[in-house]
Amino acid sequence: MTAEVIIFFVFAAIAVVFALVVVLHRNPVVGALSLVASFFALAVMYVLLEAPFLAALQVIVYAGAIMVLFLFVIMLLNLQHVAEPPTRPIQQFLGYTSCAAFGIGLVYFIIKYAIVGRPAAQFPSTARDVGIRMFEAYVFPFEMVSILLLAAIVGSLLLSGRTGQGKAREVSR
Amino acid sequence: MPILSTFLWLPIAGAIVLAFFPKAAIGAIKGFGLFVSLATFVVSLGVLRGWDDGQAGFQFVESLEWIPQWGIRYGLGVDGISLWLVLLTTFLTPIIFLSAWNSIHKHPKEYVISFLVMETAMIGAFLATDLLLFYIFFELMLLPMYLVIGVWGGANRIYAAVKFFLFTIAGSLLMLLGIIYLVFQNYHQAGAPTFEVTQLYGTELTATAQLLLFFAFTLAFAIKVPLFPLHTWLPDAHVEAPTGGSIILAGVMLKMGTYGFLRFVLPFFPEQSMRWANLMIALSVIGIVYGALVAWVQPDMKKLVAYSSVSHLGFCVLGIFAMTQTAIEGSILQMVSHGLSTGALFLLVGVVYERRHTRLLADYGGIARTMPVFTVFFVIAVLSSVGLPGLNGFIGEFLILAGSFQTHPVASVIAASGVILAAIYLLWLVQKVFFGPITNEENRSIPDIAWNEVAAMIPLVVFMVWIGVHPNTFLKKMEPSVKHLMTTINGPDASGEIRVADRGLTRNQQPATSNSPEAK
Amino acid sequence: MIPTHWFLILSAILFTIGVMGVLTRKNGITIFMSIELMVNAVNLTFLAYARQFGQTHGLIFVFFIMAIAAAEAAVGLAIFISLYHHRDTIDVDEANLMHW
Amino acid sequence: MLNTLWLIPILPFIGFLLNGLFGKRAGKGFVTAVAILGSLAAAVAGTIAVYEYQHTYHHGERHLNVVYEWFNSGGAPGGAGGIGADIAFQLDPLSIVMLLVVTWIGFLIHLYSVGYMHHEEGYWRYFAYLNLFLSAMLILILGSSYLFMFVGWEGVGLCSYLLIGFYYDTNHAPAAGKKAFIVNRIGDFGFLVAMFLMFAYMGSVDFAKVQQVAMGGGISAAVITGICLLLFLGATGKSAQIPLYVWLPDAMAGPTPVSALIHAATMVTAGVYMIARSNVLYRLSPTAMMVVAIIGGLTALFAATIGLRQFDIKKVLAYSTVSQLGFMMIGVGVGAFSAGVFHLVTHAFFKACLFLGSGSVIHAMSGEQDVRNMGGLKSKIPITYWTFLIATIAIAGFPPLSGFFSKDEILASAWSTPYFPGVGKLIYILGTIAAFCTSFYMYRLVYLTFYGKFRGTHEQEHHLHESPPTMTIPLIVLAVLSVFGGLLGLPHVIGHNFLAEWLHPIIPEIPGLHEIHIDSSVEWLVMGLSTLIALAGWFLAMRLYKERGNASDVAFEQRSPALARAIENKWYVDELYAAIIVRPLAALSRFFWKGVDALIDGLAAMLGYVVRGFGEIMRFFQTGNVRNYALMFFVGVLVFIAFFV
Amino acid sequence: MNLHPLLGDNYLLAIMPELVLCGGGMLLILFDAFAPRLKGALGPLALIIFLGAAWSENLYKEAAHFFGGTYEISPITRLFDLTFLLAGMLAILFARDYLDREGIEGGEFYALISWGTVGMMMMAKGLDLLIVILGLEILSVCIFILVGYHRRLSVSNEASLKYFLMGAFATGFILYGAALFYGATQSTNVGMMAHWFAQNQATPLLTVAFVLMMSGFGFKLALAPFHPWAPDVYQGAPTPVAGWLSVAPKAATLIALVRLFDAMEPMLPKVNWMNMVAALAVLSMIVGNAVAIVQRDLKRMLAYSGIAHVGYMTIAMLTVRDDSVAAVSVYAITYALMNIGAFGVVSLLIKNQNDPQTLDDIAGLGFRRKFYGFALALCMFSLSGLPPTAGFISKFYIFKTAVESGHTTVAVIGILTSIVSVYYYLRVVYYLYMKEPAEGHVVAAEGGVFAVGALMIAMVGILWIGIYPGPLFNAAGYAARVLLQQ
Repeated sequence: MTAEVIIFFVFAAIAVVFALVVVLHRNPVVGALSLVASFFALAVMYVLLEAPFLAALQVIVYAGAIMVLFLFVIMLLNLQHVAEPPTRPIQQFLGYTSCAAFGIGLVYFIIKYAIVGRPAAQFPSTARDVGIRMFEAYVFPFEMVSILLLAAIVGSLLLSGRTGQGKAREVSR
Repeated sequence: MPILSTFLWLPIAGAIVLAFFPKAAIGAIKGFGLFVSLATFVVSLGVLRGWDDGQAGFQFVESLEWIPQWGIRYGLGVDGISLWLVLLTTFLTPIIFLSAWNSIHKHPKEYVISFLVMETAMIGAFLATDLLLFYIFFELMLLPMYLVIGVWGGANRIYAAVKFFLFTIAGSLLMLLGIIYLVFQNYHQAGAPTFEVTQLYGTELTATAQLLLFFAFTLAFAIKVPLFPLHTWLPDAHVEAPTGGSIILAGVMLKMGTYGFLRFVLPFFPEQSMRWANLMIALSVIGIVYGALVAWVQPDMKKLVAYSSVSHLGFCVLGIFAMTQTAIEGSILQMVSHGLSTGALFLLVGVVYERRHTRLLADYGGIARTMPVFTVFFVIAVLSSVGLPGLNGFIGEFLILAGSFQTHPVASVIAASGVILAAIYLLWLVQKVFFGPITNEENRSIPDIAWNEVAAMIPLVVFMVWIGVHPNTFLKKMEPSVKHLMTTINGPDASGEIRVADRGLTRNQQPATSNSPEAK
Repeated sequence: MIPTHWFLILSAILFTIGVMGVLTRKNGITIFMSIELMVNAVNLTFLAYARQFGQTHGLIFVFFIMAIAAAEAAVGLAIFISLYHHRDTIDVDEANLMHW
Repeated sequence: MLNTLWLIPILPFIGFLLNGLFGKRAGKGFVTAVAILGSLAAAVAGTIAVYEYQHTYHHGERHLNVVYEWFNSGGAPGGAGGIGADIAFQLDPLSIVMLLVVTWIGFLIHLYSVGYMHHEEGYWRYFAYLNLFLSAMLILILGSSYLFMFVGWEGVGLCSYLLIGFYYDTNHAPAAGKKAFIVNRIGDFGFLVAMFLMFAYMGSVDFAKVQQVAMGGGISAAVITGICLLLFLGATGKSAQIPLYVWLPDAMAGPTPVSALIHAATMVTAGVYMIARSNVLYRLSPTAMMVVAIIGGLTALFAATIGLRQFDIKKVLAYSTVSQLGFMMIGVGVGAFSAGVFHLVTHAFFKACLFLGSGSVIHAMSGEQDVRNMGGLKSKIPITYWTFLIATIAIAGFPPLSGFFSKDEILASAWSTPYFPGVGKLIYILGTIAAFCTSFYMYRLVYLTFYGKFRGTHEQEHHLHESPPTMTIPLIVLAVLSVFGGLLGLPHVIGHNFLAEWLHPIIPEIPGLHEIHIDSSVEWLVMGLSTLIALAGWFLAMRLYKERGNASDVAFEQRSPALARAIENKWYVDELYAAIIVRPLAALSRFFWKGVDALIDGLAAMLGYVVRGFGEIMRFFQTGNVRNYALMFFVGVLVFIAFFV
Repeated sequence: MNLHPLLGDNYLLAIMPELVLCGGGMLLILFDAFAPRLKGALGPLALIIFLGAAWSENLYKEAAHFFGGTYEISPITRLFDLTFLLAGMLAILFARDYLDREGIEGGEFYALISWGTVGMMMMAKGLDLLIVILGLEILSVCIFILVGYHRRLSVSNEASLKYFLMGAFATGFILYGAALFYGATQSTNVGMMAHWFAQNQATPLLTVAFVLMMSGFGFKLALAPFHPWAPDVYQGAPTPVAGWLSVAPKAATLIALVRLFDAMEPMLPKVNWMNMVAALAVLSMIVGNAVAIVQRDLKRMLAYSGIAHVGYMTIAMLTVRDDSVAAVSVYAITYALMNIGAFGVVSLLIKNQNDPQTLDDIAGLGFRRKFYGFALALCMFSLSGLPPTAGFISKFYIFKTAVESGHTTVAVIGILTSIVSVYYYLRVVYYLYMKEPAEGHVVAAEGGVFAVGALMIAMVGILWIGIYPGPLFNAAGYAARVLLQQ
């Protein structure tokens, strides 16, 4: 029962709990914030996995950038007050049950079949190692990510722009 | 210049040229269509000139690489079995254009084009010596026919067109799978992929495979013929189709089925064919009687003629599955004669429909007085279809019946009763339409048959008489091929004699030395 | 040293929770957040295995997934905004012009 | 001529073509010329051919003139033994007899028609048909094989169809024509199947070959009987025997000369000719012969009884024809083929004469056919009367007119047939009764028509007139023939039977079969008896009708109405057929159409509906709600995991 | 020039098409930004760029690996690249007139299509799950945007929303599957995975991984039961985009799957994974055709028919042989021609794009606008697999392959369902030629030279492949053999 184990369980619990909050709480703002918390917990896990660099990245990119983006949008559309109407019970029921089944099955298989035994001796996960690998074999995808992001930017500019007579042309079947 | 390809592609070429004609120039369009089809006919007659009577196999063979990967070739050839059907096709098309000279007012250009395309497809199906090529033409002819029925058809045309298309396509797609499987098996045995019909003969197959393939092919052709339980698309298609459509449908397209039986089913699956011959014969005999009876109670002329086709095609199938040389020759001849006589009947029904816009027997009566010439032609057509000796119908039916009597006496006798029934329903038609006092005032002033219709009828009549009076012209050319077919079915051992003949009913070759079963 | 499959189990649980969110929530943004949750669970799995094998490129995979997630986030949120422009709501159940 | 035998049928055919194509425009003169020439040419050519035959062949040989191979299939190379036949004509004693009778009577009736049909608008059509008939009939009798004969066989059927339906704008005439054709078709069906059997067991349908094979033995009696009976079915159709006689009375709807030519003299006798032609086969199968004889006897009697009470002058003659055909059938049935043919010839003479006479009467009565409205015409149309009377005496069987000898030979042969002696006697009795009826109804007809006082309307009476010479000359000729025709075949007790000898070669000896021998006592007995019978019939008729006209018919009707009506309505046979055959068949057909076809369509349509319905169901999963899609996706994943793990 | 041994020799030439497209996309955006007045020139420019990319395919012909064996250039990739480019060009040609008419012409549109094409190329060439998934994502992002490109339309927006949510969801599954595969095989490189598969046994966990991944790809392919997004998205998307979307991504996904299946080849006999694929195929064929029958909206109908067609293609993949790969690639090209052609004609119908384009809108079109009518009819014939069109030949190829691989049952089902399909394709022809438009409901169809050109390309292609497919078969067969050798 070392410190590591305790940390693991604590933060695992945090991650799971906040994840549940995200899924169950009616208010998107709360959801977003708890998602941030859950991501923090994950960052800790990364540290436990000997990938401090990635942990830092997790905090910065996810908790820092992406979730802020979420919050920003929520505020922009000021959804913080809208209470979500309850969904159809069938959907709910099927959703929960199937998820339960899926989760249980998955966990079972992992316990049963996922490899066990000592992890590899050393895990080159420093920024240096990453950089070297990144610019050797993965240079091409790395460059292509830029296209991905560019496309994303162009797209979000395009889509989020006001459409003027958008509602005017509203037609429903 | 390879003659087969020439007159195979001539119509399509004509159609393409026609596509650039101005919409308005109706006369030019019709004239050009007629010209092209006539040219096709003339060229196709060249086959007779170079014909080698003695040869059993394909003649004028053309074979080019087409899809080498699969061993598919552009293979054309004509033998005694397909010769007359090809000529029938090229012969009927101009007649259609003639007969429809004034009756097509809606989109005449498209009309002519679709018929030209159809002609190529039909000729191709008869000429193809490559299984896939055959299949392509076999299906290609559906599209124009679908359009012809659907665009220029009668009130209920859509239903008829779709029914026609779905029935046929359902059969032929399953056949496609059969083709694939057959070729694949042959590929395994021969080592090289090929779709050449003649090379596919004698592919060894497991019993079950044979069974399934036999039924895949048979279904496709049986629907096309149409054989008894699958015939219901035919009356609708015929009734709704425009005159030309009906003529082609009855005259040529139905023959695709019987031709398919002869060219593919029998030689591909001889054992199965023998095994199921009784079933097929039973169905065809039922078809003969059933079609005739139903025709008898039809209130609609075209329906009546359509059902009569069911009956007559039954004869062809009977002849084919009786599997004696006589019967098969007879059924080939019967295909041609049926094309002529039923084609003529549809043409004439079309003529009178166009003048009175009704096909109900009840609306007519006594028009022999108002359109005498028309009546003469109609009666001639009826007689040839009834099978009056001296006209075409008789020879085919006689050969079929006499030939099948050798192997299936009972069936042939029942089928022979179809001859009586034919007289019943067709004379009934004649009496109701032409004789008796004129009851309906509109019938007092029907213009008699017009020049173009006469021009269309006369060649038909000429050939009816020709076949009736001197059928040897036609039989002699098909004889070697049919003999060869018989050997393909029975194996070389029993060349003249029929394998199914061990039922005690063998015909002795020399009349002088009579040997009846008892004598043996 | 914590055994790898503990992380795997955790990530499985997180993934499932994410799926549950997608299936049971109406608020588009919440749904999207659940998807992000799923993606992070995947990241955890990748990393756990990478550590197990001592390979760097498992790690790099995670980088790329992060980039992908970012891009998706940008586009997705844009779409939600535009949805809001059209309908004054981001309740995805409202988006039912097209059906059957 | 012999090697151009085919000219004989072609000549009238040319006439048909000319009249058929140009007759309408060319006008009556042209039509008449062509038609008459056509028939005359055939007659002359035929006679020449016969003359040449006499001088080229020993009597009885068969002259064969093969024109070309019609069709032949499935045989050995060269066509030997295949299924098919030649276009070939033959000349032998039997066909010579038929040839002469047909052509010359045909010619006479053409002549007669010129006068009789003069006012018809369809003049050209009529003669075209008539010529066509002539050529078809000639093919029938000159054809050298059953198959080629069948061409003529159906051809004459067609012509009778066309001629019966000559007055096409009436209702009954075309119907009668249709009936004739269809009933004949039923017979032809038998003929066809018989030919199939021949091909199957004898390998040919050529008369000579068939005979040869049959006499060669080795073919089971069953097969031969089958062939014979099927052929006889054909004969019952053509020659109007029970059960297929029903068309002949209706056939009277055609013009009278047609009735004379086709339905009395020539076509209807084709069956008799054909059986005589196949005498070898028949003699090999006594069963078949017995059937033929019995049917013949029954028909003779049955038709005669109907003839007793008909009021349409032509109907009476029609039933008498049926009855006489029955006699011929008896003849060929009991094995006296020459006798059958003999009666065929004489009957051709007097029955043609009678029909033409009736035609002349109808002509005079301006269309009236009902004997109840006639009477007392004796003085008005003397020639017609006398010829009619002579023919009546002939048919009634008074010695020494032709009918007496022929009928008498038949009866005698029936009495002393070696094939089935007992039945033979029975048939003799039937025949005798029939003979009595014949004599009775014929005289009844004469008396009703020519004696008593006129019962028609006034303008009819006013129009009464004797027919033009084109009509009377044939009458006279035929009357003369029916007087002296009997000399052809005098019974051996009196004189010499030319016809029997003439025909002898076509009835070859078959080892183990002894021919009919009529000993003179029987001969005398039969002759005497039938004379008495004829007298009795005449006497009775005279007593009933000479003075009292049709009063006695009326009286009879009052006495036993049911019987009277039954006879008047031909024993309700037509009604019977309609009830047990026609209507059920129609009902069945309707069921097939409305029931079975609809069922098949329904099944096909149902497939379509099933697919469609499935589609409709599936499309409701397409709710348009993205979260349902997500759920579907996820459930799908789960299901697959559950399945495949 | 060679910066690093791992990059491989003249790798720049090898990836020139991608570079051209990327650069071209940016160029288009800039052009639009700086010369807003010359919007009309955008289409042609994009076309030139695509042609340039197609030309640059010839710069590097040998089959080789790059970037440390993560990127493959070979005949098959070239074939598929050309397919993508063809699809893109057709889409652009139709879009040119469409956008012009709808007044939403813009550089982004063409740029996104080019970038999406890049994504597809990566999927086709990537030997590393990383690259495949990255390509998939680039493609997906572009599609999200393109679907929602017609911003005025709420249907367009809704479609993009639906596709986005579902797409992201599915991506999650693909990623998780990839992760699990990685966990088992210790690599994301297809080659190494193949190596592992050859030596080890499958575990249920691996099966789960396969199911997850396959479901994700199944979603991209719109295979039932992962299909429901497709009809909505196609209906809502701008019609040319729908056409492009219904073809190109599926082709890319299929080739990626081919690689995977090829890698798993040694494992497959031991596991029942292919049954899942077969099940997907059968379900798609049945559901697609059955539901298409009851559709009146042309685009939805085409969507369902597309579901069925992917089902057909999947049949051929049940056993990865050179023949089956060739069949798939031939079918992909054919399908691109006929389906984009069909969508293209629909895109010419002038009506409020918020409303569905139903069958009634094309009533009598065949005689009103002969060319468009005939083109649509030809596409329909080809889709229903009637000779002498390409549809027939390629369907024949598929079934031939299936039968030869012993999947006769599936083939039979395929045949039966395609009988059903004939019905609704012919119904289009029926509306084209045999039905008069209802009173006052005559929908005009208008297209400029671009659309006509595109239709010409499609028709000529359809007939050419249908009548003389030999060369194409040669190329495809060769490519497939090369692919499967290494």
